[in-house]
Formats: sequence, C-alpha cells, structure tokens
Amino acid sequence: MTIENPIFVTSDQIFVLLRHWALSFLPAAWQTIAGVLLSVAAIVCIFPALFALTTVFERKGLGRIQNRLGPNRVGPFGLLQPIADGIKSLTKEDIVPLSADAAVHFLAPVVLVVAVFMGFAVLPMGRNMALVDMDAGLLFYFAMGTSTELAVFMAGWSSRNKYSLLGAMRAVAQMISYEVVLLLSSVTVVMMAGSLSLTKIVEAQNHYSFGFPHWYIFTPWGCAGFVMYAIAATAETNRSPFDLPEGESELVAGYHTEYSGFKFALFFLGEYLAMFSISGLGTTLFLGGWSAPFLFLTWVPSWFWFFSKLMLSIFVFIWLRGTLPRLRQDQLMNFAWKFVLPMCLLNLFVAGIWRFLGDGWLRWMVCSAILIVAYAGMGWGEMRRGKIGPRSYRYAE
Amino acid sequence: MTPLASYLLVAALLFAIGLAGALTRRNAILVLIGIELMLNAANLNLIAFWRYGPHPELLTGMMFAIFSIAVAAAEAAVGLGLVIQIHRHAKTTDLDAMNRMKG
Amino acid sequence: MSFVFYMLAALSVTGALAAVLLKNTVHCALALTVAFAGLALLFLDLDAQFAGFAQILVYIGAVAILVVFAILLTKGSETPKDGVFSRTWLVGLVIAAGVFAVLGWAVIGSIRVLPQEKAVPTVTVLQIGNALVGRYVLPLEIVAVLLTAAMVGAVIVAMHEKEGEK
Amino acid sequence: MLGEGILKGLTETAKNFFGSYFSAERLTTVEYPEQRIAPFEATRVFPFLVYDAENRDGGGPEWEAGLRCVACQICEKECPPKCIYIEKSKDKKLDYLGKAQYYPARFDIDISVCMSCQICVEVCPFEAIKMDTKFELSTTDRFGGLLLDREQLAKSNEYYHQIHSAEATAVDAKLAIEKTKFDAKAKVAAATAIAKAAAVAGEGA
Repeated sequence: MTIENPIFVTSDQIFVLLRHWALSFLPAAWQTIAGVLLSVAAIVCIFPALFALTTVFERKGLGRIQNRLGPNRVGPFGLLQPIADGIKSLTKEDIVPLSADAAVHFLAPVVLVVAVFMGFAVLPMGRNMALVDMDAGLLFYFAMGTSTELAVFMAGWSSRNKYSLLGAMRAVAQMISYEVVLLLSSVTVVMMAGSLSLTKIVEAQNHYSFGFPHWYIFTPWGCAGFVMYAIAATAETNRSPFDLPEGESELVAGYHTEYSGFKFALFFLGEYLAMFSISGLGTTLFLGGWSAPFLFLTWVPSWFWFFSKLMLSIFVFIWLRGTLPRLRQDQLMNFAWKFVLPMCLLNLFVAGIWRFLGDGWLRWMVCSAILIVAYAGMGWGEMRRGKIGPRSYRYAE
Repeated sequence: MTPLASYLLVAALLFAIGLAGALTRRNAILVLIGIELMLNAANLNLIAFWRYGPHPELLTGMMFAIFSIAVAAAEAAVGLGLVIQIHRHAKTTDLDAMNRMKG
Repeated sequence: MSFVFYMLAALSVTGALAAVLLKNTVHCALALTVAFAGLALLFLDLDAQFAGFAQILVYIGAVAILVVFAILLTKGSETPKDGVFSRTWLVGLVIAAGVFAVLGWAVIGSIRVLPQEKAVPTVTVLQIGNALVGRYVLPLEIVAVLLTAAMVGAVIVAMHEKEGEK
Repeated sequence: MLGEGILKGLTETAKNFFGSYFSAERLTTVEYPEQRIAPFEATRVFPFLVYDAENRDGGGPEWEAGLRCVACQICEKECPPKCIYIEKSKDKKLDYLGKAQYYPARFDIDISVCMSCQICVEVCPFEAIKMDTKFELSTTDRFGGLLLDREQLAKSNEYYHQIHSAEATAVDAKLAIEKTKFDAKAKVAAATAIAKAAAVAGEGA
C-alpha cells in the first residue's frame, strides 16, 4: 500500500479530518480559535484517560513483577479500578493545614498540571498532528518543563511541614541536576537534525534504508544519548529509582504529604502526565516519533506508532520501578554530575565527529569506540572509588 | 499594533520599580530581586528596539537580550552565593545591620 | 492586539510591584516569577520567540529557583520585626521616582520620532544560531568563559570553609 | 562493568513478569476472602481463656464452671499495654486439680489495646490463657465491640487442641503430671490426716 492510497490517508489523518469536519460547521472567523480549543480539548481528554489506564496497568505490572496478581476486583480484570480511585479522591475531604499558606498551597498543583499540559502542545503525535508546529519547539518544551520545579517548590514550602519542605528541596535539586543532562542529551539530536522544531526532527528520521528506519537511536551517539535521556527522564519525573523526593520510608510522601482529595489527585495526574510527555519527547527525539519501525509497516497509521512507542516507554518506566531500589541523595548527585554529565559532554563531541566524518563504516567504528572506552573507563574508575556500583551494607549479614 | 513608546514606558516603570525595591528593602535577597527586575526591564527595551528597529534581520537587539539573560544568570548565581556567605558570617541578611567594615 | 499588550503589561507590573512590596520573602520570589512570566509573554508579543523561551528557561527555571533556595538557606522567610523597608526608604523612593520621571519624559518627548508600526520580522532559530556562531561568536565565547568563571566563583564563595583551614 | 547488575535485575523481574502468567506456583499470594492459607502452628493473634469441659464445679454454664483461670492477676500486672482487667471472686470453687481456688468474676481484654505480645501466656502458671488464631474481629462498634468479656474469651480445651494441637498436647501432659502429683500429695495428706485423727482419737481414748 502506498502513501497516496486513500484508505491509508484516511486512517492516518482521521483525527485531522475529523477536526476539519467539525470546524466546517462554524463561521470562518471562529475556525482558528475553535480549532485550537478542539485540539486542546482532545489533549486534555486523551492523556488523563491514558493516565487512568496506566495507573491500573502499572499496579498490575508491578504485581506480576513481584509474583502477585495485582488489582483484579473492580470490573473485569480490575480495569474499572481507576474509576473507583477517581471517585474516592474526588469525594474525599480537602484538608488544608491550619498554618499552611492557603493561596500558594492551592496554586501549586494547578501550576504543575498546567505547565505539564503545555508541554504536549509541541509534541507531534502523528503526521500533521502537532498542536503547534513551533520553530523553537524543543526550547518551548524545556521552558515548560522547568516551570514544574517551581510548582514542586510551592507545594513543599506552602505546606509548612518539614517533610514536605525536605522533599521539595530534594526534588528541586534533583530536577535541576538532571535537567542539564536532559538538555545536553537532546542537543545531540538538534545538532543532527539541524532544527529545534520537533516535526522537523521526526521528518529527519523518517527515512528507510534496507527496510530499516533511520532513527537516531540506531547510531552510537543516539544510543548513548537515549540511555542518558532515559536516565534523566526517570529522575526528572521523580520515578523510582530516583524517587527520593517522595521516599515514603523517610519523608512520608515528600512534597505532597499535606495534600488530600482532589489536589492530591492533581499531583498524581501531573506526575503521570509528565511521564507521558517526557516519554513522548524521547520517542520524538530518538525513536523516530510517529514513523513506523519497518518500511513494510508504514501502512499502519502514524498516530498508532506514536502511542505504541509511548506506552512501550511507560512499560520500561514500570519495569525499572519494579526492579531497582532507591538511590541515596549523595549517590544521586554524584551520578548526575560526575558520571552522566561528562558522558553527555563527550557525546556532544562524538556527535560532532559523526557529523564531520561523513558516510561510511569509519565513523561507526570511531564513535562507538570512543563511547565504549569512555563508558567502561569511567565506570571502572567510579566503581573502584566506590562512588557508584553495588552497595555494601556494613551491619547486614 | 502597539506603538514602541508603550513598551518603553512599561520597561521604564519596571526599571523604576526594581530600583525602588533595590534601594528600599532591607533584605539582601530582595535587593538582588530588584536588580533582576531592572535587568529584565532593560531586556524588554532591547527586544522592543530590535522589533521596531530598522534592521531586525541583523538580530542585534535580540542577541543583546540573549547575552544579557546569560550574564544575569551568572550575576544571580554569584550574588546569591555572596548573600549566603554573608549570612553565614554575620548571621543576618539585613543590610541595615551590616554597617561595620570589620568582620 | 493592544488588549493583549495591556494585559501582559499589567501582569508584569503587578508582579514586579508585589515582588518589592510583599512582606514574606518567599512570596516576593514567587511574585518575581509572575513578573518574569509576564515579561516572557511580552517578548512573545514582540515576536521574539527564542528570547521569550530563553527567558522562561533561565529566569523561571533557574534564577527564581536559585532565589528561593537562597531565601531558605538564609532563613529569610521569617518577616523581621522592625519592618521590611530600610531606614532610608524615602530617599530610595525619591530616587526611583526621579529615574522614572526622567525615563518617562524622554520616551514621551520622543514619541513623534518613535516608530508606530512595523512588519513582523521573520526570524528562525536557524538564523539566530548562525548569527551566534558567525557574527557574534566572540561575545558567545566570552559569555561561555564568564559563565564558567561565575560558576566556579559561586561554588567557591558559597562553599563551607573547612575547620582546619582557618 | 558498570550496569551489569542492573541488567541482571531487569532479567530477573522480566522472568517474574512473564513467568507469573504461565506458572501458578510462582504466585506468592492468595485471593484472601475466597482462598485462605491454613494457620500455622505458631499463629497467634489475641489471647483467650481455656476451660475444661469436665470440670463442672460451681455450677453455671459449661464455660464458666470449667475456666482454668484462678484470678491470680499476674497477667493483669505483666500486661505491657494494660489491656487486661480482672475482678477476683469472693467465694472459691474447685479448679481442674480439685483444689478450692478463687475464680475471675470478671475478666476483660480490650483487643483494641492488646499488642499480641503473648507475655500473659508466658507468665500464667495455670495454663489458663492461650493465644487464639482468629483474626477477623472487625466490628462496627469501636469501644464495646472490641472489649471482650469472659464469655467471649472462654474457649474449650478441644478448641485449643484444634488450633495448636502440639502445644495443647504438651500442656495436657504437663497438667496430667501435676494432677497426679497433686492427687498423690492429697492422698498422703489424707492419709496423714486420717493417721493424725486416729492418733488424736487414740490419745483421747
């Protein structure tokens, strides 16, 4: 089936066509604003729905990883669990501590969710399916991503609670540290694609040779960049093993200790939406966005590929959460500044070499060799000095 | 379309507010906040002049603003580091209380 | 489009006023963030997309966070008993008002020669990048050195002195 | 090499993830209200009072007459959270040994306070208080519902055998020995008493 086939075009562009059809009922003057509102409404509906599904799949997946069954009571296979959870959190009493700063306490979850939602605006979720195709899309995404740090700080500070404040400070320190890694690992992609526009980045990867796609993850620098991006993304979304801001064994629940009911649900939503958007960005940057994994699969609609890659990344998040124990604060910081950041800078250098060596096997050899030698050498050094690596417990055994 | 003069007036107002904050507040951090506001007002001027200037394609004002943002970040980092060090030394950030040259 | 401008101007001026007037230092820092956001939106209103996003990234993402960190590290969030304004606040206010008067007079006075309207300039990020590593490469390098020096300096200034070294 | 351990861990969890769909033995949990795990020998939840159905002295219902408890109040004193309340009776009745003893006129345990430490069981010299295995004790009444009185606490020795058979058998054996000793002593005492009575009678004559 070719790209020009009408059936393919209809299935691929179904959401775009639906939007056009809905807008055709409106007078021309209103169409621009109504179109934006419609797209925003779609994002605001789809991702929370995905969030609801993810919560139950996460709990089931974690259960299976620990040889348990997971939730299976509410509805068939426990699939209606999120509805029960939603009703519970919406009907719960909303408690604001007496000494809390009520206005800031209220604003924090709102700012968080709004900032996270803004990030979705530039993600291309399919062919012609980005809400705004901004020239500085990646910069916009990171600008919105940093705004969540402030929301986390507001939440922790306004609660007037030691645990909240400690959790917030940890979260902010961690997010700033890994933000650097996130940015620097994405810069390699920008160097190659030559654009900050996410649609252009996807188009730059949407080529095939021998039936295989030209995704950036299939290059030495892209693979290293993706691994570092994944590490930074996990830390950025405060997911296990980097979940010390809300480490329940030491900080009760971190910055959302004093939140209950609907506001807690908003925080929960914000956390998962951040996970979706950061996975979406990772997909766009390294995994070819909406492009199909093989040439013979290009007949499948582009949005299907985007969302499958997104869910695959979410699965990896859950898998990591089920496997790795939580880091200590000093290990976290050492890892970010003394290992991942130097590797990131080296990767930028390698990407430059890749660009200027031109086509051929030479650049594969040189770039892979530099990266592997650096990784092995630095890893060996860090492990020898005991900065990272297997933990030893002085009083155990 | 808004005329250039209104942007310049807003920038002047922000600059004056920042200056007033820097001159009247006791807390050293608040003084830094005032200075940040003044820098931002200057940035607004630069961007506005770039937008309405004769050669926007040369990007002079925009570049000036971008460099100014970078310099302001450095200034904030060093300034706040100094404030923290002063607090450690004098146990206060009140500028009125810091009136001795001997430590 | 003027309406958008007035809204944004009001937002940034309110934020700035709150930042210098509020009693609680953390509230001041949060109000400062509002002013920064208003300014970033003003940049976008001026079609300077790159500068606007850089403003959000640097000011809201880094400077504001730095300020709140400094406030918490200096226990500055408690309101002092003897007022938040300096003893010489009147002098400061007069100076600021004088500066505003001069600036405002200069702007109002030259309102005839200032351009009223201008076609929207199309500037892509690619152009900015080319300018940065072309015409403005020397300033870029100097800023890089400055940032490194500032980082090292800030770390050294804020670092705890070791007991033995005193 | 750095990261080896992480990969090893990821394989292990992946094995668990897929394995749990194929082999039911992997699943470590049961679906509780429908499926239950049989209690272990050492399972213990809250204390109960043992009574012997054979002991019918003092009248009243079977559980009241047969209580082994002699209201010595050691458990009440030893209980760390002080959840036991005992009122001693005014009169005496024969206990399982056939000895006249006081009995508890009131014996309450507040299981909302009890911390299942089993100290009462360990200090009891009369094997009268033991640990139960029943754990589904939730009620809608926070205060009265969790304050168990004598009647609710009293369980027969057969029940004790059911829940902790090995332990109960050992206790029974111990009690049997005590009983024999007591009976022997009683016999000797009775013989001495008879002899003494005879001597007194002889003197008198």
